[in-house]
Amino acid sequence: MINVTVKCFSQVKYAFGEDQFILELSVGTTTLELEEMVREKANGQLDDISLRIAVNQKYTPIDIKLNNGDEVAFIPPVQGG
Amino acid sequence: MINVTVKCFSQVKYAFGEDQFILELSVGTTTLELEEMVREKANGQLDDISLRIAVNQKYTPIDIKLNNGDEVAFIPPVQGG
Amino acid sequence: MIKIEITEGLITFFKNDDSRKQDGAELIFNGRVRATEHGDSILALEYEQYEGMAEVELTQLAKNTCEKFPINDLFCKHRIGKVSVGETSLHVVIWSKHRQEGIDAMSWFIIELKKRVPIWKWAILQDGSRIPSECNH
Amino acid sequence: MIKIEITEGLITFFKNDDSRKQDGAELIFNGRVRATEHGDSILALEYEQYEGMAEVELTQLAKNTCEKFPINDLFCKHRIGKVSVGETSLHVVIWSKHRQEGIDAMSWFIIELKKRVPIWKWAILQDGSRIPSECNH
Repeated sequence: MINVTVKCFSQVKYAFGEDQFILELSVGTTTLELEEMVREKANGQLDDISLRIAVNQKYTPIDIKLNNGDEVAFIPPVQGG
Repeated sequence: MINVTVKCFSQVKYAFGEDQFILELSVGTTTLELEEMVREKANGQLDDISLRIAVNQKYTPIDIKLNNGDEVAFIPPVQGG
Repeated sequence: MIKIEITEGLITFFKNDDSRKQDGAELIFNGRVRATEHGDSILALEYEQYEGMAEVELTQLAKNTCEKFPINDLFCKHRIGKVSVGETSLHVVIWSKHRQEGIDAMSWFIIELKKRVPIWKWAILQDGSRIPSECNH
Repeated sequence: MIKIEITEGLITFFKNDDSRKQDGAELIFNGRVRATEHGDSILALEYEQYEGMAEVELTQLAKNTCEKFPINDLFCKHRIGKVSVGETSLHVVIWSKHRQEGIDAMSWFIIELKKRVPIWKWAILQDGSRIPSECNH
């Protein structure tokens, strides 16, 4: 098993009510698989929200396998400015 | 006869070496006729310079008759900014 | 040259500089908080950042902008935390030889910032409640 | 609102204003004197105006800009007389609800200013001589 930290911002934080949480995942779990889990865990609250994935603080546009200790963020539309 | 004041700026001032001069003109002289006189008076120094005409501080794109006391400027390309 | 700062509290604007010899154009943009967000009256916005990544992305974007446009300097401060109505959340200064390249660079930089820099807005409503703003333009 | 000033001596910039409720975008342009004019090294520029007409035309242009673009305020100071290298000859501030309209208005305002406001530049060269600048862009 591996542990990953999921960082929560904006609507993701609002849905879960926390800044981050740690998940224990099977070895070989990918970013898209994790996204599915996270969306499920949100009970529909993230259904209409597009999320980009950042692994270890870098946008990761393709589906990749996660490693133990990775920091993953599901990034809702950004709103700087 | 009428008197008009010709105001000189930029290359026009440079050509004549003065800020303004007064000309005595026949009644009915037009702006374009005055421009010809002014260009002649400049002895070729204004030949390559496009000039817009302002009468009494307003751009005057069409040929009009001048009146006694008018202030006329032949405006070389402006360079504000 | 690039200067990037993500900062809490009132933004201090970059100082006036009359010493430059070849920069004919200084363009400054201040993005300010409006009293209305999606039709709702608000007291303030609260900006949230992905700490670390926001600064990295903003710095990378500033570099991209300097490569893409013939500008000499791009300085940027982005405020996070609570920003009251009227106050500046984003302060950008671009120095360039000529005007148009600075305008183009400013326009592109801010459009891209709003696409890729992980910063978000929470609206603080009249009743004091705090919700993620859905505004994204 | 419009504020127009044609002024001698160093330009005092318009003050910071955090009191606005609906202006999300403040755009500031400072046009500055470069050390090179048409390939010649210069010490300074000297701006000449058609006194009276320059201010009327600049005011009219500011009004036109506020009619043409959905902006709230346009403030402009243009310096005349001798302006040393690095110093600001033109200072424009545009306040608008959103960013893009301010950028478009700024761009148009300055393009038009350079077409119709009767102000000219004399270059002061290294040897102290003073000639009309032929630059017109």
